This record gives sequence, C-alpha cells and structure tokens, in this order.
Amino acid sequence: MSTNKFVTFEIFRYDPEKDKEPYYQTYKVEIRRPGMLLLEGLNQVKWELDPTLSFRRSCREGVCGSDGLNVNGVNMLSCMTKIEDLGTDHIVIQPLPGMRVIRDLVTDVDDFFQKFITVKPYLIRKSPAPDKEFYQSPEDRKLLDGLYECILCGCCSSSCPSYWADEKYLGPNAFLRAYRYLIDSRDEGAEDRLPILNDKHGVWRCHTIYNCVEACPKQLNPTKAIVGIRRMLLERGY
Amino acid sequence: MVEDNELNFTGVCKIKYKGCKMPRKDLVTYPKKVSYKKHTGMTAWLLHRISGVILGLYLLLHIFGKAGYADWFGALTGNAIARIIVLVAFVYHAFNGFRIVLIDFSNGAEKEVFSKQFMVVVLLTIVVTIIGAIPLFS
Amino acid sequence: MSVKVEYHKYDVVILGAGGAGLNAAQVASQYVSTAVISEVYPTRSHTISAQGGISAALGNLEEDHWIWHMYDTVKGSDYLADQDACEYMTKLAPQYIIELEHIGVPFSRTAEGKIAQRPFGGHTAEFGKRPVKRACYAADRTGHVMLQTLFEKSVAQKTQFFNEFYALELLTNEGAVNGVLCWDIKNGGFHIFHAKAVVFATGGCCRIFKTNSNAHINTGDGLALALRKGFSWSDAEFIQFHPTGIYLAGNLITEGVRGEGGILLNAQGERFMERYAPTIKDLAPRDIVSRSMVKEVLAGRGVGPNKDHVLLKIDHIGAEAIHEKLPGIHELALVFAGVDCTKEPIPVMPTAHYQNGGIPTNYLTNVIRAVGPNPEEPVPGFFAAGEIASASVHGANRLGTNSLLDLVVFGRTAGEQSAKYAKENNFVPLAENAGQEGIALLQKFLNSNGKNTFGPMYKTLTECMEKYVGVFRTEETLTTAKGILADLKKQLDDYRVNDKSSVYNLELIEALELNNMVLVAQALTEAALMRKETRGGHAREDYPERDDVNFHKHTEVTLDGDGNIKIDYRPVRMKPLTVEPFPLKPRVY
Amino acid sequence: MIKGYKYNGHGDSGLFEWLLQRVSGVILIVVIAVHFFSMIKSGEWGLKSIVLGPLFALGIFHTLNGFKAITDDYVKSTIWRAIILAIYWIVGVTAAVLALKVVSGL
Repeated sequence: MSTNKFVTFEIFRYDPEKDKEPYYQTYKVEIRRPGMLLLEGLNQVKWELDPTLSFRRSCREGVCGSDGLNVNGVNMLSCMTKIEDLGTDHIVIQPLPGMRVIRDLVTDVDDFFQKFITVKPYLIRKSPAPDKEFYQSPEDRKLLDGLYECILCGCCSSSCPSYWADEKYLGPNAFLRAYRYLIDSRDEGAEDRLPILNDKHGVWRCHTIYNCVEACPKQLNPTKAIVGIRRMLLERGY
Repeated sequence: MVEDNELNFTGVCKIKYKGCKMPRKDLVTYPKKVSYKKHTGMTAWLLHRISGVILGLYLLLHIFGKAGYADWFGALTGNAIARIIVLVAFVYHAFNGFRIVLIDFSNGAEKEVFSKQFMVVVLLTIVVTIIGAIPLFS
Repeated sequence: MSVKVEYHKYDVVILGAGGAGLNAAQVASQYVSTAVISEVYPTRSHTISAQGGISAALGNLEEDHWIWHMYDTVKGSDYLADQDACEYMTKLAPQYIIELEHIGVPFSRTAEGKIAQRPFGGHTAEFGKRPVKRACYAADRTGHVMLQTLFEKSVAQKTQFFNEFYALELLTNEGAVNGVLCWDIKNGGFHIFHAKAVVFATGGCCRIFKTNSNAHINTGDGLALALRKGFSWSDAEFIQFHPTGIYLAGNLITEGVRGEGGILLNAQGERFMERYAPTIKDLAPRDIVSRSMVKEVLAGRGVGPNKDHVLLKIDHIGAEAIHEKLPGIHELALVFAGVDCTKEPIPVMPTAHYQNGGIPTNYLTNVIRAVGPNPEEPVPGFFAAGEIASASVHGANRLGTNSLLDLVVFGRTAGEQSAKYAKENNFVPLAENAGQEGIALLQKFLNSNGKNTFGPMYKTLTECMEKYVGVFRTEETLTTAKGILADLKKQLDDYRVNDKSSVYNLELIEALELNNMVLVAQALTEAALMRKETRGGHAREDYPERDDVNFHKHTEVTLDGDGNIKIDYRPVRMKPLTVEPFPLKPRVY
Repeated sequence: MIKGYKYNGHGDSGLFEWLLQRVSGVILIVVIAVHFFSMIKSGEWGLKSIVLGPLFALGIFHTLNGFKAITDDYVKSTIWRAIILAIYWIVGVTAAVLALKVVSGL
C-alpha cells in the first residue's frame, strides 16, 4: 500500500568494537496503524530494516522500564509513546543522557541501580512482626500512592541536570523510593535511611528543576518526595 | 554501614574497547544531536542561574565601587541598559526564588501548580520591572 | 578453536529473576551462597506485569477456607492438577502472603487495615456455591509491587546477581544437574556456573503466539534447555488464553476488572456469559470465558467492522472507583486501545497468556524424571518453580491469581529445598568438555551467513501458532502447523546473523531465542495433536468432550537422542497430602 | 561499579547551606526592595542603617553560596573546585571588610 505514511527515525548508533565515533543513522519507518507506538517502529527497524540495531525491551506495556529512551530531547518509554503524539515526522532517538552508553541505545544502568540500593529501599523493622499482617489503615496506605508505582526505568534520573553534573548524586528515583519507605506506617528505618539522604550528594543537591516530573512515564512526582524528605530532615533536626 | 548496601551486580563495566577511540567518560558526554528539551522548570532554573550570576557580580562590584576600588564601575552602572538588566535580573531572581521557597514550604511541588506559578513569576517580573523602570528613567 | 570460559562456583544457581527466582534467591541466600542469572535486570522480568492479585484464603472480608481454594484449583484445572501440590500450595498460601506483607509489599487495605481482597474468576466459596473475595491485591499492580519488593529483599540479603546473562546450556553429569553455561550479553564471553543445585525459574513461552500478553523475553528458553538435556515438558498443549487481551495489541486487561464488576458484551449488547456459566457468569475460569468469546464471534455476534471482538464494560462502576482500584488498566486501555474506560467499553479478544504445563516437579519443586520406569524419581540438584515448572497445580487451566501464588509458594519452597540440598550434598564435578554444545550453538549462529533472518521467520512462526494452534484446534490445523514448523526448523540451518559484535548483540540473542521458540512450538503442537479431547485450555473442535478414560493423565514431551519429539504419559497424582481426594466430576459453573 | 556513596557527616551535608540560602533569599527580597526604593525616595543613603548591615552579610553569603552551587555543577576536578572555593572565600571576606568600611565610614 503506497498510501501509508512514513516517518524518519534518526537513531544513535555506536558499537565499541567497530566504531570509533558514535553516529546517527536514518531509517524510514512505515506507519502501519493509527496510534502506532514507538516500540513497534523500533521493532520494525530491527526486524525489517537493520537487524544490527540494539536496544532494550521487555514487557512492551510500560511496566518493566527497560525501554526508557531520549526521543526528540525528552526521556520517555518507547512502548507507551504513540508516534503521532510526538507531532513530528522526524524523530531523533538517543540513549538516556547522563548514563554511559554500552551500545546503540543500550546504556549502563548498574550505577543507577547502585544508587537506588544505597538508600536502603526495603522495609526495616526494629520490633518483632505480629503473627498476622501489619494493620495499616487505608489512609496510611493512601500515602504510598504516587510513590510505589515507580518502574525503575531511569527516565527521571537521567533527565536531571544535577544527575548529569554530579556522578555521585543519588537522583530522583532513589529519593522517590526512599520516601516510599520513610512514610510507610510499617517502617522503622528512618534513622538508618535519613543520614544517607542528608548528604551533599543527597536531597540538598536537588535544584527543583522538575525535569524528573516532566519525564516520568508514570506521572509520579519525585520532587514532592524530595521536598518531603527535606521537611523530614528539618523536623528531626539533622 | 553504608557499604552494606553495595549491589552485588557482576559482569558489568568491563567492555573491551577494541579499536574504540572514545574514552569511557566521553560515552556519557558524547555530543548530542538534540539537547534535552527545556521544560518550564528547566527554563526557570537556567534563568535563575543566569540572573543570579548577574546579581552576584553586580553586588560584589557595587561594594568594591563604593569602597573606591573600581571607579569604572560607577560609569558602567550609570548606563540605563545595564540598570534595566540588573533590575530585571533582581525582580526575576526574587520572585522565582520565592517560588522555590514555596515549593519547599508549601504545596508548590504539585505538577499542576508549578507551571502556573512560573507564569505568575514571569508576569510579576514584567509588571514590576515596568514599574521599577519608571524612576530609573525619570 | 579454543574458547575462553570463565568459571564461577556457587552453592545454588537460580536461573531467572522473576517472582519465583527472586523469592527462591531471597530464601536460599539466607543459608548458602546464591547466584541469580537473568536475561534482563531483575525488575524487568515479566512478573512485573501481573495485575489482578494473588489468592489466599485469608478470609479478611468474608469466610474462606483453604480447602475451598484447593477445590477451586482442582476443579479449575479440569482435574488434571496433582492434588498433593494443590493442597500444599493452598494450605501455605495465607502464611506466605503474610510473610510477603511483612517484607514490605504495599497491599491495598480494607477499612480495618487488613489486606484487601477481591473476587476473581473461578474462585468460589463452599465448593462452587458462590464467588468469593480471595485475591489479595495492590490496586492493579500486584505483580509489580511483589517483584520489586522481592528484588529489594534479595539485594538486602546480598544475593549475587548476574544481569543480562543468557543461558545456553544446562550442564549435567552423573545423572545430576550441576551447572549452567551462559553468555554475557553486555560484554560477550562464556561463563560456566558450577553449582550444587540449579533452580529453574525462567518463565513461560507464550511469545510464540502472535497475540500474546507476554514480554519479549518469554520465549521458552528454559524449556528448550531442559528438553535438549532429555528432561520432560509436562502438559505442553495447555496454553492459557486470557479472555481479556486488548483487541489487536494483546496486552492484558486484568481479570480484576471483572472481579470489580466488569461485564462482557457482544454486538447485541447482551451479557453473553450468563448463557455459558449461569452461576458465576463473567467470573468463570479463563478457558471457559475465552471459548465463549470465540464462540460468540464465530456466531456472528462480534463487535466492530469485522465482527471480530467483544466488549468489556467497566464504566458503570464509576470513574472514581476505576482510578482508585484499576489505574493501570485505565492507562493501558488509553494507550493500546485508544479508549477511555471510564466512559467507553474496551475492545477485547483472548490472548495467549500462560503456559500451564512446564518442567514436571514434585510438590517440593524437585524436578522429576517423568518418563521411563520410575517417573516420580527426582533429579538430583535440579529444581524448578514458577511458570516454567509444573508441580502441577494448574493442570489444564490455571485460575486467575494462582500464578502469583504458585511462584510465591513454590519459589520459596525451591529456595528452601535447594539450599537444603546444597548443604547436604557436594559438588558434582563438571563433565569433560562441559558446555561444548552451548558454545557450538552460539558460535554456529554468530558465524552464520545464510539467508533467513529473524523478522520474517518470527512472523511466520507466530502467525502459524495463532491461526492453527489457537483457542480452538483440530487435527487438520495442528497437522498444518506441524508442517510449517518443520519447515521453519529447516530454515534455521540457513540462518544469517548480520551483527558479529560481542557487545550487546541483540540479533544473536534473538536468533538463539528463535531457535528455542521453534523447538518449543513443535513440542507444543505435537502434544496438542496427541491429546484427542477437550480439557481446560486445550479445546479440540473434533473432540469436544472431556475423555477421562483415555486422557486423564499428564502429557510428557521429551526429545530423543536424534532430536525427535516423543510423547509419553504419566498418571495424575490424585492423592492429596492429608485430606480426601476430590473425585472427577463434570466441570460446570 | 562506582563506589563510595558515603555518608559524609553532618558538617558537610548541605542542609545548613540550603536552609540559609532560602532564609537569606527571602530576607534579601525585602531588604533589597527597601534599599532600592529608599534610594529613589530620600536620596542615595536613605534607611541605610537599618538595611545595609543584613544586606551585605546575607547578600555576600547568598551570592557566594549560589556561585558555589554552580561551581559544583560544572567544575569536575576536585583541585579546581578547591581553588575556586578558596577564591570565593577571599572575595567574600574582602567584600565583607570593604562593605563594613563603606557603612561605617559614612
């Protein structure tokens, strides 16, 4: 069918075994259905145009967080972005900024996970647990909404100018998860966690730029979590 | 205590860079085809930085000038355009700074609120600059 | 050509970092040195997509008893489940759910602060009398919160992770399983993991269908590894088709939508499930709903210009309730179907969702031989849990929410049992030339220069499986599929991988996955062809009745020495651990 | 693996700077506005005694702390950072002394 529309994908390419410098390669991608997603376009490139392209993908429904990419200068999940929503025929796809490129669109996220783990993202209990489940009122549970949905895609951290500037900065993602445990009514680990956050590479490094909020594919608000942690630190007199 | 949290991820960061001319750190800061989109918040932050630098330099030179160590400075700030620049920088930096304080100490961190707040800051900056500019030129 | 191989030694090696793998890891790592090998980062495993809930007879909202749960599981499986495993799972469910809650899973809550529960398909009170609220949930992100919490817990336990490692070969020696050969995707290079016990938790294979709800990684790699080493695949033909996949896209709309009051409508606006399952209507088990939907469409009562789907209506419960209880569904419907489910119904069709069978194990997750003179004999050092394993609690059809329960209970059991095994036994030495096969396989693909590539072959495979081995099957369609698959198998000898790089070579991984998928699809088709009855997820149009005389037994697919598929059968373990067995009965709802 | 996300102790956490930056910022808005309008209303040095003290102290802190934040973002080398920080201290102290001289000298 010749009536179908085409868009241009300009994709960052780099293979450390072959290429001396990164370069951008252009592909003509056919729009096969209204509401076609970016990931379908990438799969089209991979399966029909150029099989040597490498990128990450897994669940293709926006919950695993594998395919965070920088598209036309904004971080997003390729599996949840409709090509038509980008509003342009020329789509530049780059790996997430602020992370080391391994190959093509694949970035090294180990450092990101390391920072995530640094804030002790697990329930810390000092007193023994009851036989039954912990009772948590629906109001207390509601506090976790907007925090626990994080999918660890890295879109927020890698959109943050402070994260680009400071390689030790923990990043919005780590704060979001730390805050999720800090305000969990079952958790007793605030004393362990807060000193880590109260650091020059911690919450005080945030300049409230809101790139993380704009980038989050799940519409979460790490800035709010950071503000919450700061208040907690001030109230507890660290 | 913190060391306990080191991730036990292995098999990472060991790529053999055969024939690769790019040092590893450049793989983070390689030249981007499209730079990151300037969202409202990022624009506000960049303007805040720029206006902050202008004001800071102005303040320091102001002090040095008043103390008699930089006579050229008085001549410079006599210029109306320079005065306007400092005025705009001050008004913007003040209102935007107040907005940042609001983020931390009120509910300014809500996504719906902050872009509106930024519009208010821009509006106030324009209005107050115009008002402030009247005595400057009269 | 000499190949450099790196060796690692761990007491327990867990393959796969989904819910079952991580649960096993967080338990095993408390006792012995444990390594987790995963093709993707742990939080990107497919458990993360599980939405609706995890069942346990907690009785937080109404009276419930584990034996009712066990009855539902056995009945839901069309009496093909092993009843000892069913009892083990349902009895331990409440305890393990509470343990999950204790490590931090943010379940939704009742007004009193207990774990909230919702009704789910096929779960009933008093042996089928009425639907019961049994599925514990965290909005519609139950799998998501569980996987992340288990990941965090296992990291806190200092489990060793090998992320983005692709398993090539299962290593055996002296009749025991003693390791795995892997390929480091990121850096390139082979790694042999020498272990006392290997736990398989590699997930399912539904990626072989065109319309599926699965992640790109669910390509049946674990099954292929086990099959190549002569282990069996139990109940291969039973693939679960989830009734409410988004039309065309295949993404899942959780059964929780119907649990919260959603109903299925045909073109005439009729709630057609009232005809097929008069007692529990839309909350019938998945195989029944899927079949009913296809029947409606075949009868010309489908919706849309092509009359090829039905509608799932949820807007009547109110926008507020949807945003609170089903926020993820709202988002998925918006992106993948383009409808706002607070105002319009969602177009849905069945989608391949779950592999009910798997590597046969006993209820303690130890893999059994399944074929030969002594089918129940456990294989030393080989454990399996999760979707890859068949204990078997799902039989011919899995009940909604039982998959998460399966991986919690059996994942944990696998962790305990493998740690126990590793403490009591020594390392079995690696065989001479261990890993040769896997290395040869990878090198064959990496150096291949034929003409077939992944794209077209994968398309043929998935379309063939969808068309001929879908919800309804006949002798004719299955034979056609067999022909196409044999052809694909031949094409694999003339394959080409353009990308010769060893750094993150996705094309190479896809080639290896395709190789596995073709094998898995062949085994599945063969097993489906041999089972001449309709039971659970396996519906034969030419044999529409259940045949308990000839087919009340597990299919066991194995490969013989020449790589030909062999079908055997194994009796169902009808005797539970402590209670009376549930006898065979017709399955009506 | 990048190591060393270490807890740096209270003295260097950034909390104090952060808080004072905000407090001084808010005060400065008022003070500078007063300073500015007093200039117009009652000649060049109106209200100086109330205003100039805090103005200089807070202004110098606010300025140099802001500069430090910018340095932290764009200067990667620790040695250069230390040098620049030293320059800020020198400039800050000099400016404060000069400011004191200006205020007291009039």
